[in-house]
Amino acid sequence: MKKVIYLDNAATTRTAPEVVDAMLPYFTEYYGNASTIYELGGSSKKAMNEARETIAGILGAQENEIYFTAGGSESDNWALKATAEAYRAKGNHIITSKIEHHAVLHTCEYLEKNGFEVTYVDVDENGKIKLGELEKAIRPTTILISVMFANNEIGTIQPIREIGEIAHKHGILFHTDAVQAFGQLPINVDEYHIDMLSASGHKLNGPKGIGFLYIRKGVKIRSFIHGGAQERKRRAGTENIPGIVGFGVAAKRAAETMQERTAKEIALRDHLIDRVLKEVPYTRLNGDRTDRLPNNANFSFQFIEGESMLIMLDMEGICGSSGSACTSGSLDPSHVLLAIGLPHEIAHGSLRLTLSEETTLEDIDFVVDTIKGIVGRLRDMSPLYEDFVKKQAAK
Amino acid sequence: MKKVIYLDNAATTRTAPEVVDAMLPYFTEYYGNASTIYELGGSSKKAMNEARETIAGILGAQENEIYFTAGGSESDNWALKATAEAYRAKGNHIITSKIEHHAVLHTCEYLEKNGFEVTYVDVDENGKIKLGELEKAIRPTTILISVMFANNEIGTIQPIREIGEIAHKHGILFHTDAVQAFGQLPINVDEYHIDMLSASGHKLNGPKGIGFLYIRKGVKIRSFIHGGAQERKRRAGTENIPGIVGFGVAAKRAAETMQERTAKEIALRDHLIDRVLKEVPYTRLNGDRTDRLPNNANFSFQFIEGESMLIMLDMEGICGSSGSACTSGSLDPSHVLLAIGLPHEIAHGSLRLTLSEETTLEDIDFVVDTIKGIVGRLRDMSPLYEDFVKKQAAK
Amino acid sequence: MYSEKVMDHFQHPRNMGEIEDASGVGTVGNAKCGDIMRMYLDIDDDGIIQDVKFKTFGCGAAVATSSMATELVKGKNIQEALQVTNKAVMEALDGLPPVKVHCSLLAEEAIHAALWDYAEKHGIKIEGLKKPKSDIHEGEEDEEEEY
Ligand SMILES: Cc1ncc(COP(=O)(O)O)c(C=O)c1O
Ligand SMILES: Cc1ncc(COP(=O)(O)O)c(C=O)c1O
Ligand code: FES
Ligand code: FES
Repeated sequence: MKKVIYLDNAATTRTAPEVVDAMLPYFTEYYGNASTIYELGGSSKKAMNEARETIAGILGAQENEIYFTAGGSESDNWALKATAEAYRAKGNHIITSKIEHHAVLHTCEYLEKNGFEVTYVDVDENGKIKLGELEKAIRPTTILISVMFANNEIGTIQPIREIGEIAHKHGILFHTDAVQAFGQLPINVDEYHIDMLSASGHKLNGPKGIGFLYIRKGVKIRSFIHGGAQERKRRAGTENIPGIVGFGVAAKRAAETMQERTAKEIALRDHLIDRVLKEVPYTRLNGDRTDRLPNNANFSFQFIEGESMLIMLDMEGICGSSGSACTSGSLDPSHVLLAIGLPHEIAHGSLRLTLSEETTLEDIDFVVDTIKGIVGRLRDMSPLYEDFVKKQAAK
Repeated sequence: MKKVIYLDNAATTRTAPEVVDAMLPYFTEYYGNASTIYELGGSSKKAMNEARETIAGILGAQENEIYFTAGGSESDNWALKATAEAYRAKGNHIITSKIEHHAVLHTCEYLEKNGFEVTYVDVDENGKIKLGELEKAIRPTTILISVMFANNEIGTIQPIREIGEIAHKHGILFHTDAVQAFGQLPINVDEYHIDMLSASGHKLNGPKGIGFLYIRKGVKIRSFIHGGAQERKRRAGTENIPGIVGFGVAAKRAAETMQERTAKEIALRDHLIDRVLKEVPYTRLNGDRTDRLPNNANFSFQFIEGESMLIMLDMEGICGSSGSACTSGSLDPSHVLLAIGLPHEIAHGSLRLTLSEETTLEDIDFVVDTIKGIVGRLRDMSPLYEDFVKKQAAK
Repeated sequence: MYSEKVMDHFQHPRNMGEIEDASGVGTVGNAKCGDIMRMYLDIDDDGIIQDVKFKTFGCGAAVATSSMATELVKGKNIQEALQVTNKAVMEALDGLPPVKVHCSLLAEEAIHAALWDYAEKHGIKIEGLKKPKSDIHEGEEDEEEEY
């Protein structure tokens, strides 16, 4: 088999073998329902509580503020819809940013159809939210500010503490989608004034289909999934014990290795960025140069289209992703790239490479060399490039 | 370690080792996101589609009518809330039964708080829905009938085909919570006139945290979890590939072994029921004697309380469950046992034993012998039994 | 879920049974969960509780608290027995899960009911003893805050 260089860790990660090992006994041995009183269920409950403690510890939160869900999307939907419902008497206005994940944006659109008003605050050319605009958007009816911790496409890290301060100064709840940040960046819910926080297991070498929503004690949102009394009556459904256990181990692992791992990733990422910008002409880096996720690089290569690039990279064993219309279901280029001001045709030629702890310097060098060849071939094929070259020549 | 006799398979089941084996490669090897275009994601997508085909095949449905969720509770919430929303223009009335799972009942209560009207139809003393009452409850504004396929506590199987016929005769959508029935009973969505059906992986030796909602083509409900374009844009969230693969294998296994397995379970169940009713005085069987889940037995032992019984059984290595108030979070005895007409104190002394393919005749005989001893000891301790004995003596 | 002490008292309940011609018998029911407890006291002429027995229809916590309560009142005088509160019983059992706090009230109330019965039978008044309710409603555990 061809060697695969997997650089799509923002999409999903490899479940760490020790995470899988930790999960295994809970499938076939300690499979009891955690809500039962016999001993078999007791083991499940204990394991679940351990995971909850681990995660709470990492965030500086209380155990009973962590509610397990089926993933980041559910957490985002829950946070937004249930807050909207619970605080409707107070107001119907929500503030978010233009570059949120669809789990937040489409939920906001849904809320707009149901009588809520949403302000989508602009970001600057590096993808940072405009704090002045954010504060100006606040109305007496604003009940929630939801801004992601770090962006999944361009990696930009938001000034979360400042946003939290603004929210709390005005007595507004603050939710952050930390699906990309949890396990990658240090987060403390008190320091950052966070009232709700979404995370997802599979982004940090944990299993898919498990996430959590942190809900600060006192925030009065209720259930999103109604039914049994699980998760302190706030999230019904038989607990996914193997998933929860796996998430716990992955979170612990991510927190313990964070410093060393991200330092290594940052070095490799910077090497990747430097080489690409230097060696591939007509290329730009998207996202903030320094306030960015340790493992994220996002380029736009002028005159070429993302999906073609991805397929060619795949043929060389390299997995990446693109904000190109052609690769998503929607046919619109990434809303994030448009929001930072890229014209359509440049947004089209974007490539996101997201590293993992397994990425090596050789991988990166091989990837850069490969990109150079592919970009060259695609430009030769591109009528836009032809026009450009002719125009240049005419000068 | 003491031998454990696990008779709580209605709560959750042991994940079958071959199910776990099938899942494993999708954690660490084919871990790619199914929505990507590179090959690693392709393997995930293929595996997911296979599971979808398997499940659709079992139900006589189309592949593109199966939507994966995080479990039975999410499926129930989705079916009810999204139907209510989509068909609100047509009407605001929903019909269900008094003995539904809380995932349906609490969702209905939520809808009642949001402008919907819900009729909770009665059941008879065996837990069968009163069809006449059901049909009489229909109004011009009725948009949905939701009745469970089989009850999780007392095992009673509902006349689903007849309910489906009534629903469709009146142009009303029909949803069934088949969380207990899927994999245990033959189901065909066309024959039974089912428009939506909920199921959950962990009830049939599949993994926890995965379920599906069957939605008949043409039913116009939209998303419950908004965000990415997964599941044909109807259910956002990175797909839980290992979970989906495991569910597929479990479903296939359950369908293939259904006839033989349930015949064996029925024989053991009947032996259990016969011995208990014969050998333990002042005991009744709850639920229909014949139209009941192959693996379900549910007894009420007069004068004693369920939780005490469960703890004593646990000390002998037997895992069961109870409809007693004391074991649930809610302190009210099971709504199902009350709905079939049991007085509070008798509902209290209920014991549910649910078998699996691994249950043996020796297990059952040991369980019956143990129950006899425990019931005796608890009655000696019971002031209610004392009163009863004194009253008998006075006669 | 339960502490070792609770499990021990559940498995080996102390003083379970009846006392014939007891000096006082009290039966109380917990309206919250429908459980019932009966306490028998044998009190001598000096007002010392010489013997005590119980019967309980209830959960593991109810059985364990009845058992512990009988141990705590045995050999005590009436005033001392009145000091055996549900809190004292719970502490002696190394605590109960929050949803089970109400169960311990059964024990306290059953003692009070038996003492009341004793007082009535003997035409005396016990300082600090109020007529027990047959249904207990207090002792709501810390419910999840209703947000
Ligand atoms: C009939 C019924 N419906 C729904 C559910 C909820 O399923 P889950 O716990 O997988 O969310 C269950 C089991 O808990 C059930 O038995
Ligand atoms: C920023 C962000 N939010 C939310 C999600 C949704 O998470 P999940 O796919 O686990 O539901 C993702 C990833 O897909 C993400 O990157
Ligand atoms: S030309 Fe095929 S999607 Fe863009
Ligand atoms: S006394 Fe009923 S729950 Fe304990």
